[in-house]
Amino acid sequence: MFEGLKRWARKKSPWVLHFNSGACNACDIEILAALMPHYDLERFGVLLKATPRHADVLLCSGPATKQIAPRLQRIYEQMPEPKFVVAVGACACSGGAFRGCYNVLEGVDQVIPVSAYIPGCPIKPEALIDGVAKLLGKI
Amino acid sequence: MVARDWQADLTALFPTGEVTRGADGFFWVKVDADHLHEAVAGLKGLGITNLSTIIAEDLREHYLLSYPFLGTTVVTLTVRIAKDRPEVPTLAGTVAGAIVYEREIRDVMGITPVGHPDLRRQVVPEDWPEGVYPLRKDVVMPPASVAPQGGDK
Amino acid sequence: MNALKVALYLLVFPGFAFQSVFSTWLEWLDRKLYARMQNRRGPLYTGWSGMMQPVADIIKLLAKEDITPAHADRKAFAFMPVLSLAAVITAGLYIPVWHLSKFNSFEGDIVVVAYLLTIPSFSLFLAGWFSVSPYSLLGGTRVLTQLFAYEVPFFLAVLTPAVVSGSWRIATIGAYPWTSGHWWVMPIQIIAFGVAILTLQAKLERVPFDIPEAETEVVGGPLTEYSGKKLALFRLQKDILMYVGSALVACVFLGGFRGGLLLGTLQLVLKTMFVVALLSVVRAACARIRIDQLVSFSWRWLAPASIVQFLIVLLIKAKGAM
Amino acid sequence: MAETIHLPIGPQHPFLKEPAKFDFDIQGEEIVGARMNIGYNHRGLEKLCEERNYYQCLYILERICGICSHSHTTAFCQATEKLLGLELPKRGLYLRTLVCELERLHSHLLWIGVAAHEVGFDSLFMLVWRDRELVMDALEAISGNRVNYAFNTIGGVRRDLSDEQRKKILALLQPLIDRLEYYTNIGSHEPSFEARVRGVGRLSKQHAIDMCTVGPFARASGVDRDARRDAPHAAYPDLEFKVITSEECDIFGRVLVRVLEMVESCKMIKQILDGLPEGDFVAPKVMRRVPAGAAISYYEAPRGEDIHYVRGNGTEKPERVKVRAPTMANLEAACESVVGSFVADIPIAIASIDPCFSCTDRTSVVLNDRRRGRRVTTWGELRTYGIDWYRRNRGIHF
Repeated sequence: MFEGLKRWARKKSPWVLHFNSGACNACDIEILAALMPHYDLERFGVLLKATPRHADVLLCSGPATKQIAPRLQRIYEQMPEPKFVVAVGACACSGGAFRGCYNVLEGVDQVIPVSAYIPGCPIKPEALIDGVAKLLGKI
Repeated sequence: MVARDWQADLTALFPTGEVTRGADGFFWVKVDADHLHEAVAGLKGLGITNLSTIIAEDLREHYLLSYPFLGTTVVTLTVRIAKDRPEVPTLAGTVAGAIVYEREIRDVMGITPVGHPDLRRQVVPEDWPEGVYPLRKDVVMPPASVAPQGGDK
Repeated sequence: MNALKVALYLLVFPGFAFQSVFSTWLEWLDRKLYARMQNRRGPLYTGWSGMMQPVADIIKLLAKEDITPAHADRKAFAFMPVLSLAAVITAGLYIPVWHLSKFNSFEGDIVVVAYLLTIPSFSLFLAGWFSVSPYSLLGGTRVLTQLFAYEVPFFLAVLTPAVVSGSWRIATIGAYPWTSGHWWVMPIQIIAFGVAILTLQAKLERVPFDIPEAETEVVGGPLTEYSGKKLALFRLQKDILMYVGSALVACVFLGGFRGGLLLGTLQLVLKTMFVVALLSVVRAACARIRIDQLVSFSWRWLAPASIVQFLIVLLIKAKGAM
Repeated sequence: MAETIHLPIGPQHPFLKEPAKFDFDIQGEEIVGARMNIGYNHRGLEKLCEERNYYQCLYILERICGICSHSHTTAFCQATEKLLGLELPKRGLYLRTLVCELERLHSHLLWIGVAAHEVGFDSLFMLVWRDRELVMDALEAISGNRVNYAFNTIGGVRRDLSDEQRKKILALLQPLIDRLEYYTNIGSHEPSFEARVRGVGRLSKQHAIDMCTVGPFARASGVDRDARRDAPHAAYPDLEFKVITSEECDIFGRVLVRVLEMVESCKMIKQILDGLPEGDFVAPKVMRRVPAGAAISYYEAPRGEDIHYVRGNGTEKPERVKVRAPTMANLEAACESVVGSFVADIPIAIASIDPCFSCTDRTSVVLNDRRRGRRVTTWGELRTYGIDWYRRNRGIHF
């Protein structure tokens, strides 16, 4: 019963931290747009948090440049367990259009473990909502 | 806005330089590196003060720097830089906005702006190796990918 | 029997259980109103109309890993949330709703409550201090600076009704318009009420006075390094602080919660909701101000305003009208 | 004198939606020094372009920045078209300009929202973004995508505009103008907002000229310059518009300039839609090989002049592509304008230039520098590290 309660709470209150790991901004503004009145992710209890210590879900946009990779790792380490990472956008999933650039890694999953991938260049807010909902369904 | 005969003005300003007018109405002026300062001062006299950027190119035989200025038209000063002496006098004293761009050309093309007040790294990180200028054609890049080996996910 | 009553009082109503439940519900109300004012829906799918959202947040935080930064003072770091939570819950016990005895309602309890309500600010400052991270430190010092700015107007504003009623007992102050028959004392204290709402907002560190936790400036302020259970305690503390503060303001300015257990509780709920709704409006309608602007605002406007209110009240009193 | 504290901000910080690093020296709450360090977002795009053909470059350049994606492709197409000596059909130019102006609307709305968020005015943030969705809908109707429109092509645009779409966009303009009026009101009359933006981040006119600042940032300091007028491109010579300037020289001025520019944009969109010429929307024949030569093209992006320089060498691939994003020109000046104000002003002051680091950072490249031991840890290593760390610090054994 206790476990059930925990799972319910986790499902209902995903606090997200948004981290741009070298993206072109497009996904970032779409993430923000998803939190805005038109889509309003707060309906699902999603809150955007400023510090990794408070967050449950790390939304990574961008292919992870080499400079950002160590930071990304640190941010990930700072998050308390249980934590989930969502790769937002084609370049976070696989490198996307930047695949082959010499200072770009091919996707966030080269650096930290990823729980969900949301492809799209850029993602639509609807896709983000769908992705987060699917992730929560798995918890 | 009164249309102005820029061609005449520029030809008067640069009697020795080569003034060409592109099909788009933009002007290109070839300038000597040594006379760059005077040229910029002259443009200032015409009311063209806004340096937009500095474009550094590696044309294999020599480097080429282009200084586009935006006034009510676009005037681009081009300067050839010899490969064996990648140096150019700084514009920092005349145009404060040049500081950023000069740092950039130093970082990416290795052309030193002589007399520049602040040559910290700008577009490349502070721990960048000396002597590697990424936009030179003959640059030898360290291995292209450092993709970490698989690992369990 | 008496021991049972005390236990009930401490643990159930208006003690810990009631405070936690009601204050999380108030947080929901606040979030919902805030969202509606921004043309959003707010929490929607957790419980009926998202009502269980704050509860889910707190349970989730309780179930999360608890990280103490390597540089932080471990004991102090863990003690701060407990201290601040204990302080606000204790303060909440003095809200006069049910079973008033000499232990929870006495001459001077308003001062005790006002004093207890400053402890969370101090513990926040210390929490920031002991976290040893630049953002926490900056946030912590801002908490303290802010405290000096709003505390005096808050005291003055809350003590105005005390002067009106000539008592330092919250229950008596709240009941004054009923017992004396002077209904008009409530509207004439409107300035003090306004000052109290604004300073309460500052106490709660909400927009426009959320300077210590301004996430665009200092990340999470003093709470930057807190996670898991400790963060949950701080969150609960903030909710209860909102409840206690609003209930105090509602009690002294809006005529108390008289009328027995049922009617009293109903009044408590409605009046506190009203105050919280006012707080949400303020939050939705303002931009965050700077710390220097807050200090000058509160000393140039709030403090004089509450003094003017004081003078008005004293003048009326001197005329012998009440 | 208070002790000087060094406050690094970034690369991950809530006020920066993108990674960049600023170092501030602060005394108490006052800032006494500022330095910037960009480069966390390089992807080495200029070098990458040299290995692609012109059409592939379009896709890369569109992804320099997600907010002004159309600006970069426009500037690049213009430069290439100059090299090719192409004459564009009028309808194509008009449609290109239409998207340009819609993009300016969405970018400025976005900025106002972000600026409101930086000063903690979340209600305005939310409302502005709600209205921004109107513009996004229009863009989606035209191009099929919300952000990267892929609308430009060398020689024109890729899609035509139906009459139905035209009416839809026209219908949306009036409510938008009404809302803008409302925001102008809020911006200039809401006391707590005004207190945060008036007199903050001052940049004098002379300084703005010396530092070669561009865009709304410069225009808010009274510099009367707009590439749309001074370096005519696209359909702008046919349109009537005012160049908005303000003598306020502070963040308030920048808000004002942007709001009024949006009103101008709305007017321009109306002109474009009313006077949309008939005909082709793309030049019928475009050579794939671009002759040798160099061309420079100016485009007034929402944030300022966006400059693309293209050198062709007679093949399908460009010899050199150089991008100067407007943020580059403004950052240094913005850094200087912060000195003397308070820590609380940093976000709004930096944000007031509408920084876009992904634009700015595209030139430089970062190599894996083994000398300094900077490396990427694999997940496996990380896991080992994590297990080890817990064992050492918490006494937990897995």
